[in-house]
Amino acid sequence: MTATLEGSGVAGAELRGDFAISVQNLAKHFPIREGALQKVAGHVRAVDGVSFDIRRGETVGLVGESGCGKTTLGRCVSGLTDPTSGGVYFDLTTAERDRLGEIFDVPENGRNAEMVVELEEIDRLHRIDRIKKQEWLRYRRNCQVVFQDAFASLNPRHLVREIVGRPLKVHKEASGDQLTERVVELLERVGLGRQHLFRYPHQFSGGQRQRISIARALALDPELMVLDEPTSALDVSVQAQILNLLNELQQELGLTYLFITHDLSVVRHMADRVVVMYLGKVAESGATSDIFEDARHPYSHALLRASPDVDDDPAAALMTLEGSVPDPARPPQGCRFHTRCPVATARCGWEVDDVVRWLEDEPGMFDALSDVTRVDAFTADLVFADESAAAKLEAALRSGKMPEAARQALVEVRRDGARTHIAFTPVSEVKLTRRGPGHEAACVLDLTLDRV
Amino acid sequence: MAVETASRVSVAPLAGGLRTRLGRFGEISREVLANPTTLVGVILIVAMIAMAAFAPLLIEPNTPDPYQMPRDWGALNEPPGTPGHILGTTQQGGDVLYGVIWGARISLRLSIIVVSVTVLIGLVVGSLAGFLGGKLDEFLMRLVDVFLSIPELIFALAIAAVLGPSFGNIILALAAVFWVKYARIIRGQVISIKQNEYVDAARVIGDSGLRIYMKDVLPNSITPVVVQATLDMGNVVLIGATLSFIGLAEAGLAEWGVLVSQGQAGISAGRWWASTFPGLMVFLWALAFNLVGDGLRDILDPRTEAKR
Amino acid sequence: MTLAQASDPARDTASISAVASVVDLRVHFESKAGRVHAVDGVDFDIRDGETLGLVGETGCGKSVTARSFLRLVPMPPGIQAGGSVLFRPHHRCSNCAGEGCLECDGSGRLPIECPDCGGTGCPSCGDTGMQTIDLSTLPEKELRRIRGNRIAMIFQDPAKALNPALTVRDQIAEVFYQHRTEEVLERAGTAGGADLLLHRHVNQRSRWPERALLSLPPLRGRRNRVEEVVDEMVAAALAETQIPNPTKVMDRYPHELSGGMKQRVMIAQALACNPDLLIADEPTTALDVTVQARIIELIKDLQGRHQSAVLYISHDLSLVRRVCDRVAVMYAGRIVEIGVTEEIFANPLHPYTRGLLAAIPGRGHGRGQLVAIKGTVPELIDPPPSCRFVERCSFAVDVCASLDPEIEFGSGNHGVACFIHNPPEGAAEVPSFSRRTS
Amino acid sequence: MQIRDYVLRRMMVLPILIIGTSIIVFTLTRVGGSPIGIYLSHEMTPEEVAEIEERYGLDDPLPVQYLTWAGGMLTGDWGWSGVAAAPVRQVFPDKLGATMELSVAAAIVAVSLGIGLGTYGGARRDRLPDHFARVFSISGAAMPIFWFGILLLIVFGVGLGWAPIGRSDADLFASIAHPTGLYTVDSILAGNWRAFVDAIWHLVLPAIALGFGTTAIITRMMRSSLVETMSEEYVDAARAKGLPEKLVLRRHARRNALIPTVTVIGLSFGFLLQGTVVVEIIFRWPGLGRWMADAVLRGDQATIMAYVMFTSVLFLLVNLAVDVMYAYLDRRVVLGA
Repeated sequence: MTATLEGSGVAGAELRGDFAISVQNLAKHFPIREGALQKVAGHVRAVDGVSFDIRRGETVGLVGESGCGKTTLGRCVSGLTDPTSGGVYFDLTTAERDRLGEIFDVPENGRNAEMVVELEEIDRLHRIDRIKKQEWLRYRRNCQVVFQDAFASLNPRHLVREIVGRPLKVHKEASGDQLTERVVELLERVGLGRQHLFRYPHQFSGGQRQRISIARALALDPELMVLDEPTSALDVSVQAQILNLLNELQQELGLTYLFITHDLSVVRHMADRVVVMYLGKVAESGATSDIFEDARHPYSHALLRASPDVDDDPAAALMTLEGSVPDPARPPQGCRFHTRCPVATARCGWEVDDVVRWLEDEPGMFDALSDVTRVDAFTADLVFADESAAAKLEAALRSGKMPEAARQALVEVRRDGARTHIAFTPVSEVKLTRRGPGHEAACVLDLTLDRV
Repeated sequence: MAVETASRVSVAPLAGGLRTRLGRFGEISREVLANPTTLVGVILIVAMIAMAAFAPLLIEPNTPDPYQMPRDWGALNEPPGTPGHILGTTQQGGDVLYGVIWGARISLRLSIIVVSVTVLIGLVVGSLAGFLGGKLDEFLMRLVDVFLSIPELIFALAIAAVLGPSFGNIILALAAVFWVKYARIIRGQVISIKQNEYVDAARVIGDSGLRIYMKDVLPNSITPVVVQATLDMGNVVLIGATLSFIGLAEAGLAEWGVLVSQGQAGISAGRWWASTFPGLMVFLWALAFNLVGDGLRDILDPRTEAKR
Repeated sequence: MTLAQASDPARDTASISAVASVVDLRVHFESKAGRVHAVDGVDFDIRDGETLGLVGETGCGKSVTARSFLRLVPMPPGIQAGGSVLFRPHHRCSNCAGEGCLECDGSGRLPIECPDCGGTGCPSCGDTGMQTIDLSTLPEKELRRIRGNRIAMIFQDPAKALNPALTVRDQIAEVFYQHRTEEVLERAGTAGGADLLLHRHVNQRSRWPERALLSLPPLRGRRNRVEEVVDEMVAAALAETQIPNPTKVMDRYPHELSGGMKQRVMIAQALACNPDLLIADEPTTALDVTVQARIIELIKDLQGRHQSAVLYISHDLSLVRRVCDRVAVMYAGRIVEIGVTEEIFANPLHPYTRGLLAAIPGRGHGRGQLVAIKGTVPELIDPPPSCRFVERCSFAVDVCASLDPEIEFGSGNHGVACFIHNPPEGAAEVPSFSRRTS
Repeated sequence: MQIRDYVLRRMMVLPILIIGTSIIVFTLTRVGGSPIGIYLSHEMTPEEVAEIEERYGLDDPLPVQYLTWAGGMLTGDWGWSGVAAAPVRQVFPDKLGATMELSVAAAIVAVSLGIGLGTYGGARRDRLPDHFARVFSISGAAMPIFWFGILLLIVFGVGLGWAPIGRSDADLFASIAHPTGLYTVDSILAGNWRAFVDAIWHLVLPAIALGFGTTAIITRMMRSSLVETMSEEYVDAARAKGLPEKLVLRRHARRNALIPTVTVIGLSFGFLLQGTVVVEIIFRWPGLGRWMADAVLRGDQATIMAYVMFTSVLFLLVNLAVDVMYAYLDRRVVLGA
């Protein structure tokens, strides 16, 4: 690393505190509009209460399938999207962070006045969407993003010099020849060179474009980089080049990475710690080795067993999950994974929606369903068009057609003609619990899942 | 660390940014000229604009007002080929060739004024609506919808009728009608370009909204406007001539639509020329810009442009 | 034993029972910059009932090769510059009526005898004695009888490959109407072709006046019967892919289904006519891992039951390792290595295959120690006669840049196109894995 | 979103658009000076003028005048047409019949020809039929209707000697009842073969002149949309199923290509409506368009206002219908909206 690059920061521009950032209770809901008047009919809970910290210099891998909210979370961290509640904090001391955690553990209506004042105080000083402009600019410089699609993230009408030099220009750090020289340094840093200065993005291959993207992100000498699927559009051989480059940069510049990906082999290779997300929630988080060798959440386990790895025994069948990911606008009660979980128990949050989902897959049954009157998520009357359908449901709820765990959770089934009353044991949301040093999982069971 | 070599995929390095820019422009113009139909359009446009620009040199201007048809009372209804009147004369002894040439000048003026004014208005309105969004967007787009709910010729006809018959009013009427399209195009473009990751990338480096708009959003939104403006250079003349054909321009103006209208009376008597030549000019004018606009649309298509 | 000793001339020996053979296939594309040699001399066989993986990176020509089977490469700009794709159709084993017996190796199907020689072997069937169809020159009309019937295809992105304006039922029904006309009529009890109108309807040749007639009372009943039969067939096809509640899914439009569900519909459609060969072009690339796992297990399961041969195209080596019996590695329009899956993974011979395997992040690599292949894929415009990998190869010597290595087969039918294993005669310097040159 | 909701939403916007249009039309006429200008003469004293203005409510504040006028439009009092020397409402139906006959004929020709030609060209990309479709569509879009109509007159009237001008032989139709106002339909209903032939005879040239541009627009859209659809993967997938090319084109490509074309058909209806003004002048067709042109030249504001309002409401309704059809054809649009 050259002296110019290192000395480029304005005095005091680096991040302070014990963590690079701390995500606390973050939620982002997108409204769904419906009907002729486009009224808000519900919310897609893209991210629904997520907390984790990123320590300085480490790589945190954020994994999950499409729609789990990892990209939205990444956008919140990079300040591109404002969260609905909770937030992204920086410059926190350990004490402040612990206090924040304590406050957020108390539900919003249960907090006392002192807590509210305290939270307000911390928010004003540390939450990225609440802080003063000056502070925000400091965060802005220190948190840069590398996007998935390098082609889409480079303005097609700008030359490489303009693209990579733009952050320097915006922050008035260089201009003219000096800017060009700084850009050349950055380009060389990522394995490109002076000959690439005056070209347009479309004149490069995918890997080269991602290098340009990285060079731009490096320009302001940031501390934290959000890497949003930086290699998923690339071929393996080129992916290896980019991953090596990222590792090298991290070692030399002491960068902190939030690495968002769906590719488990990449995350295992890159991350120190892993956060596994499912339907807007953290299912499990912990050191990479903990997650990969001692997964405690059935979802992380399934994810691992479903992704083929070259080093695994090819004869072993891949693990498959039943059903599909539920609608994030109506996330399941209890544990969000219980609808597909192979080891679900009666305590996992069985509810009326599970019965409705089951009816959908049963020939003729869903069409016979005319109305669902809910008392709450766990208790409802299902009204059918004819009595036989209601009887069929009643029989099914008592037989092996429904999962054993669901039947155990069922406290009441009462049929009155074409109307079936059902009630499940109410269950509250499953919280993350400690499974080991720095290892947490949101599962009611305490399993060692390799034996599942 | 493995380094990707300057691969054979990319073109040979060029000396500087300026040349690369010119290269891009050059590439587009090369493609324009490579397509035979577009080439025909370009040639037609160049010829007609030259005709408009050099009108005083091609045929002596009428005094005092060169935009009025000269009257040769000694040669009424002469057929084409008459000495001094190659394309014949009108009922009032106007030289058809004069009308054809000076009509080009009027048409050029009309199309340049209307297109530049409407593009400008559309750009401002569309950008405000698209970039700022919210209630303003809602209001402006409803306004645009209202304007679009009257067919453009009829709208222009009504406006011109209210303002009174004159060619200046035709220009006003067309300007009042044509901006709407641009506002709509720009707004749609701005909204879609705003979603691009490079706009997010610019936000991440801390650039301001206005600069993002000027550097990232606007330049990438402009292509369909260029295409539409090219097409409208023709369309404006088409509708303008239609309005003057209906009778909303001053009688005796050396304008194609007026001439066709005047020539109409002699058709049953077999005097076809007074309408045919000026009408042909309107057709060629509109055709030329349509050919080029259509060609540009294909060439500037983002799907093909990305590959270049 | 050195490879040279065991090498077999030109082709892999097991071609006798191949359901399809690609012979020196060359597909080029005309572009402004010149002629792109997308597929440039590809040779391989797909054996009966096997799953052959075709792996390679973006632009290596694997999809073009796959599409060439059904002649789906648009021409122009594509040009079939040479070679052919041979296909040997099968019919149901008469001994066991498709149940699987000793006669047919349990597959329930047997190759059709060559009509020219009656199975004794002649030039037209390449001495195999089996009916051999050259798909590259087959008249369009006969090709259509093979498409979707004997050879079917699954596309990469089911969201794009399903028509958004038609229901799932309509799209699958088309296959039955097209290839199972007689069966449909028979099961509807209207066989014999006496009812021309109905026949035309089932054959999808009816125009609106005929359809209007068919919806009127005298004919309506019979038409409805036909539709019921087709509904049953569609439901059965869907049920085979483990779609819950097929009769409900049938009436849906593609956009109403999840990605995994859409891909199952594609699979149901492809397997509807029990094809001899299934071409799967990156069938799980657009899907999430857990869904991908299900689709893969499903394809494996169905392949086991139908005993169709599968050409599985993918860029993901770890996936191919699980799914395929044999693997062919493609690079820049050529096959550089081909062999039994475990052989390829345990003992990769081509520097490119080695590079690819080393580039996958796995347990074996320390952080930042992936072995990347330098550079990028060359552009395939009028390539010079050299090894296509020469620019990125760490072991390349002069001869690699001036001569084009042919694929040669060693023990266990493991073929590789590299001078390290098959040094050219009279070369001044021979490349070797023991010496890095760059 | 449900299709029903989508349609409802569109219908809710409709009144807003109509009110907006009416405000524009009203403002326009008031900008252009006194709406009774046509009835005033130089001999009138200012007192007389003021008296007339008072009688017609022209001294009221503008909003009141607007409401009076808008109320009149709604209740059927559309004012007095100076050009026709009769109440606008009284003359309107007759003229409307003439214009409708002309536009419907042109629309039928344009839609069927446009879709046919576009499909024919688009399916044979970069071959002769395609080049023909392209040239046709571009020249059609560039064609001034007034000139094309005159050319038709010159060629068929002056050159070949058969130039039916006007709507039809008045004597023939004097004896026929006019339940629909469309001469072709009326003559069929009356069973008068000679009248029918005459009506068609008079209709052909104006309908061609009017429909040419619209045909071109539809052809262009259909062609480019089909070319795009033909490159979709599901078209390849349909081929991979073994469907004959005809069926691939008909069921998979054309059907989807029609979806965007439908919108253009709706929009080109405006093109057709405005074309009637010019075509009716040239062919002396006694319809709304010619009436409007006369009104414009003579400052007959009641007629102008009524015509513009009527045309735009008609145009809006057609586009609403088109949007609804679009929603049914492509359910994804509605879901994404």
